[in-house]
Amino acid sequence: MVSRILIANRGEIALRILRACRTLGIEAVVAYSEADRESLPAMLADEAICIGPADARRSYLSAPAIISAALVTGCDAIHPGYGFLSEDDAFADAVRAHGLTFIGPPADVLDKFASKAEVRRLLAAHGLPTVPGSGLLADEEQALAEAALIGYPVLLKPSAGGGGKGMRMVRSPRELTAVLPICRSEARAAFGDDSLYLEKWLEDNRHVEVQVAVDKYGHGVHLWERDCSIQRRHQKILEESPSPAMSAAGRKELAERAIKAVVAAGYENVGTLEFLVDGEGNAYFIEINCRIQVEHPVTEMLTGIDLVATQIRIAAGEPLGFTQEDVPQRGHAIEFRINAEDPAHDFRPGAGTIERFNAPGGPGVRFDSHAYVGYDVPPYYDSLLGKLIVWAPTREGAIARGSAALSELLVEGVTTNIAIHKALLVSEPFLNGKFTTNLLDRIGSAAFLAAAERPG
Amino acid sequence: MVSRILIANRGEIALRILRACRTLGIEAVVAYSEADRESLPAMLADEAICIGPADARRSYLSAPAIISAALVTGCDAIHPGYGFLSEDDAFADAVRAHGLTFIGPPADVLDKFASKAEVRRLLAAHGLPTVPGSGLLADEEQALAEAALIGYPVLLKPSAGGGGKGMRMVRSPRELTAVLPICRSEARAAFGDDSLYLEKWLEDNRHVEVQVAVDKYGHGVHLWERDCSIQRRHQKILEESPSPAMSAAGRKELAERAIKAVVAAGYENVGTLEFLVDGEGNAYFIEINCRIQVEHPVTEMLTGIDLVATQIRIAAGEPLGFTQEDVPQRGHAIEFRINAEDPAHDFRPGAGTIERFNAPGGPGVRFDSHAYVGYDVPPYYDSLLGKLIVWAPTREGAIARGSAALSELLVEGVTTNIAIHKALLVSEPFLNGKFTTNLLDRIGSAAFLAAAERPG
Amino acid sequence: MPPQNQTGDAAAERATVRTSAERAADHAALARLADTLVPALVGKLGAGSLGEIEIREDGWAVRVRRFAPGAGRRASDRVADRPRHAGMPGHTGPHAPHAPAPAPAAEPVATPDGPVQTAALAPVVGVFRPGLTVGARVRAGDRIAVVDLLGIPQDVVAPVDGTLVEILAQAGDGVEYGQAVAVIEAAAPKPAPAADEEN
Amino acid sequence: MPPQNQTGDAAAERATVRTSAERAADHAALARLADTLVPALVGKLGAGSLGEIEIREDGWAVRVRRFAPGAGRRASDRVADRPRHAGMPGHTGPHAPHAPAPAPAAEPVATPDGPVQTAALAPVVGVFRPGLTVGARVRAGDRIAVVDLLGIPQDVVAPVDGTLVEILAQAGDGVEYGQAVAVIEAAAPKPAPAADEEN
Repeated sequence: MVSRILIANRGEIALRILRACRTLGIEAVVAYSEADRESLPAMLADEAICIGPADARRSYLSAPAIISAALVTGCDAIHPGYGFLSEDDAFADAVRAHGLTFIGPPADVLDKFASKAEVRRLLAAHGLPTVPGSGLLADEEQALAEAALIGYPVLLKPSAGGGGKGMRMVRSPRELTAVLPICRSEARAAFGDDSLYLEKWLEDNRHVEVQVAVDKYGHGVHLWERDCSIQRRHQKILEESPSPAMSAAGRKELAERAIKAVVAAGYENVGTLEFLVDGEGNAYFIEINCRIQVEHPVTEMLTGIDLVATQIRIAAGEPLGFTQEDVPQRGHAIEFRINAEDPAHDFRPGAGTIERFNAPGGPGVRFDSHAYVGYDVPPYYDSLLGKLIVWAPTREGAIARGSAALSELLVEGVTTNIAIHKALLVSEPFLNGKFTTNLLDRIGSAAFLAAAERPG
Repeated sequence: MVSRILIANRGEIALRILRACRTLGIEAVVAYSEADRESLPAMLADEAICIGPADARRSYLSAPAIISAALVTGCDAIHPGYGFLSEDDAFADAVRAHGLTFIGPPADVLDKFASKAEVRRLLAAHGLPTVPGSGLLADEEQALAEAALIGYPVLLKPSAGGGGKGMRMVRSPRELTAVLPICRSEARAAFGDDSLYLEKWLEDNRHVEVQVAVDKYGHGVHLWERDCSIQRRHQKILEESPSPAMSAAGRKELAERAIKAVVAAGYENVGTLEFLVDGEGNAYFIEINCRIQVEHPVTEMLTGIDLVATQIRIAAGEPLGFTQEDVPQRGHAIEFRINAEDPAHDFRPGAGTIERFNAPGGPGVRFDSHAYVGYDVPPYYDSLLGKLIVWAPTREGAIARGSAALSELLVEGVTTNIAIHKALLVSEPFLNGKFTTNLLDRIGSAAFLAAAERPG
Repeated sequence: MPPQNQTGDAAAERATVRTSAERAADHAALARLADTLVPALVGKLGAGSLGEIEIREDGWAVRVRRFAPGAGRRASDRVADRPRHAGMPGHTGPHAPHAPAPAPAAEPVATPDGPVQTAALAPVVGVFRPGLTVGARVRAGDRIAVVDLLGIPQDVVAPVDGTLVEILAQAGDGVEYGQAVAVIEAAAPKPAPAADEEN
Repeated sequence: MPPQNQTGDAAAERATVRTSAERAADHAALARLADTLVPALVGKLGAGSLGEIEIREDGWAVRVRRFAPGAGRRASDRVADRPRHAGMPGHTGPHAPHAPAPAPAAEPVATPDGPVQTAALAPVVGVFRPGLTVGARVRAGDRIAVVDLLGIPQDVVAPVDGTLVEILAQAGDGVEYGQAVAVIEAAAPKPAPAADEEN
């Protein structure tokens, strides 16, 4: 039973979790840093408690502060959101040790799915195709041998990383020898773990992911796929479903293989399997995210299923309560991440006070944001200010709605990336659905914006 | 072909029409009165034009000003929204005479469906059950005879009225003789038409309406029903679908009879057939609304169909483009009308500047509003400030979401009726779905609010 | 597109995104504006029914207005690209009067060192047709021009006695209700503007 | 539930929903507040990092704060119903410092006619356990009490030399990070508060 949840996160996801709690009749306490005292989730929550200073290491990343806050406010569960401690098995274990429910996979599941290299091997053994790659690299000699086997160029990746951080493309044995010690020490510094592995470099690919939900009793469903190929420097900025790159048969097969493999491998709770899809439509598993994702609303719009409520119910020990047949993939949904950053100046993050603000609305439009007039966007955290999600029966309809909604969305006081979304919606590659993850980086965001502004 | 529409309305419906235009790639010009210069639709439109002073008779109700504004701004169509000139056949005819498209039923259809008494007879002839009642009353003698036939109490109604205005319940022949001349002169003053008719008085009833859409080629579909029984003095304040009062078979039969009758009677464009449903589940047709309705989003949430876009496409001569099989009734939706009025003081309308404002969001939540921080709510027009619409797979889920969303909705600077909605969502009759149109008026809104605030 | 207005004093602070050389001087000037003038403006805005105030100092303009999102085009933008008459009420003027007025009302504006000028406003939305020419002497109530409302001419009348000094719309222009279409200059500087002439 | 704060000077005007007798006097007082004091406050709010300022005059309190919707309960509300120490920083105090601080920092507050008082703040979120009692003399850095963080005591230290005059939390209370839990009064009025003692 979960009756009172500490939300150990901030921004739009804290608000999203608060909404799920309200819908389920669960009380919600928001844990906030000093910088987030006047944040919308802190103000709307049933209760709010300051857990530390702006520095995340002493607030949102401090396991003792968060657990102490949960105990002090009488909570029986902790929701970590995404980022911060959301996939930290030691934290999940400490939460459990204090008699609290961790909303997410149990510590042992997190541990099992923590190493990217290990998970690739595990899920490959359960039938998922993976990018040709190595196990963990013991030394330079093994690295050179594995790379020769895979064929250059290869991608050198930290096993504990995420979000594209610390990855490096390597073109030759000489380069591999040179970067290996550098990457290792960078990985140690960034993730506290210097394990590295190799993957084949796929030049032109798409990023497609499959959403899954598995209850404690081994009953799992997939919730179809999301296409997250619109990225800037490995950061997703627009996600959609269905993927314009996959056939109906292809997506069904991929989703079914994915859920079968993770259930067999012992996964639990909500999660996402990420795949690279090459030009021929072949999908290769790359990693699993053991948490709710930023782009989860895309799936919610298509299926009508509340993923955060599902997360909570699973963690509380409830059975899933629905079957694969209850998960439709209806129409088309697109999410636009609205970031406080300046596309005209290399996307430098923005902070400041929101002077004017108008949220879009109308049919098929959802806007999840913690922004309000007068809100001081603090400079300490990520730049996500809100998410615009649109739905329509067809992709063309969703694009038209997205365009209409973006024209209503006004944010003044901080610069945002709204212009890049508007540019995307009139760009040929996006409109015809033929693009890969390097679309924005290849053309350059500035050139992209300029092209969109040209008349005609 | 329609490529540029003059929106001859204000507030949330002007914004709603603007959104439909944007989605369809149609330019939108907003016609506004001096009091609405700083309104959101006027500011977001492709172009905005002042048509007259605050007094609606010289702006939103002035056919010459509106048609002139359309011509001056190069529009090829006019959307009248709801209220004002939306069902005025003379206006529709003048619009057509100036070479413009009227977004709604053509003038001859409006004319045919204008008289309530006539429409009852027309649709009864096409198979719709109606409340026992009379034709137009020629004189007192006929009125007394008809009333005796129907049985007292009877409802004396103006044929040209709407929104419950000018209706009077009559208990005896003596009372009928007394009020007949009064009602006649009131109707003449209010509607410019003194035709009256009688209906049987149904003590305890529900208000259920069926949404229809019929193209120019006689292809029509119903879009299921809405239950609008939560009213205060004949004004709807909360609408939902499906109706908790009807069985699956009952609603299907009613909707099918409704669409069959209006197609046969020659209706065209989007419209709504209103029914009274008695305690035994019998539905009686009372009137048809030949326009888009305030509560249309309830239907949009359940079906995924954009009703305003459908209206425009039909008026432009397009075929409907979908069949009855494409109209699902998925889950449950509830709309809460957010009015600038004070439930604690007999719902007196409020005007003033919006000082703080926070719109709800998250899954299954739609908020259509023209409000923003700094907006001056003018005192001249109706009090509708916005509409909160929530969706969930079940009625219980929709109630939980509505409750969560209402807790996020903040409006300061003008008083609103948010409290009455919160009270409804914890009231026994609403929760168990057993209520009739007099729920609020019988208990009294003040008592209702007080009951909700009591602990436990 | 005109620059978006910002609200309150924070706007003044945030406006300092300039190159290094100008920054110090600008910052000092802005700080002074923020400390002294902006609060006064904010006070004025709150007290009255004004929507917007602008002040200029040291090459900086600070505009304070009540929040109003969006930047849609106004119909009156259509009336050519010629500059609008300085200080002319009408489209960018105060909010709507709190009681419906029988006709759009103009307010006289005193130019810094000149005579009083008053705008003649379009009585309806329609098509402008000029009548009198610049230089004509008029009495209050005289027809200066007409606006065709679906072919029926509606008089644009002189709001005051004086001389027609400028016509702001051209033949065939679409004009909106209350739009300033001509300017009347009072015949001679009056000792004090009579209140009953202002409306 | 405390009354909602309103933003800017409009709040002062709108507050005048009172009975007829009081209205005239109130209105004059409020008008003066709106004309003079409120703009100054608004200016201060815009210039610095403060979130809220309150002034009192003629029986009216006007509070100006940056917009902040909602009215969720704060954890520090849990610390009994006893009145919070007047003018005490901590929960309703300034925004987060612009660089992460090693520990929550208190600012001394001069009471109208008395000595300087400074709050001792909870260094972590946890359970309060008192140590010294009221009346104890302390030096800056002395442990006054502890906050248990998952059973590990964290020192609440005296921010300045002086006397422990009040303890604001009770044994077993949950306290949040930066919450004022005790008050130290400087031993004797100092000629000028030394800046390096404030942190």
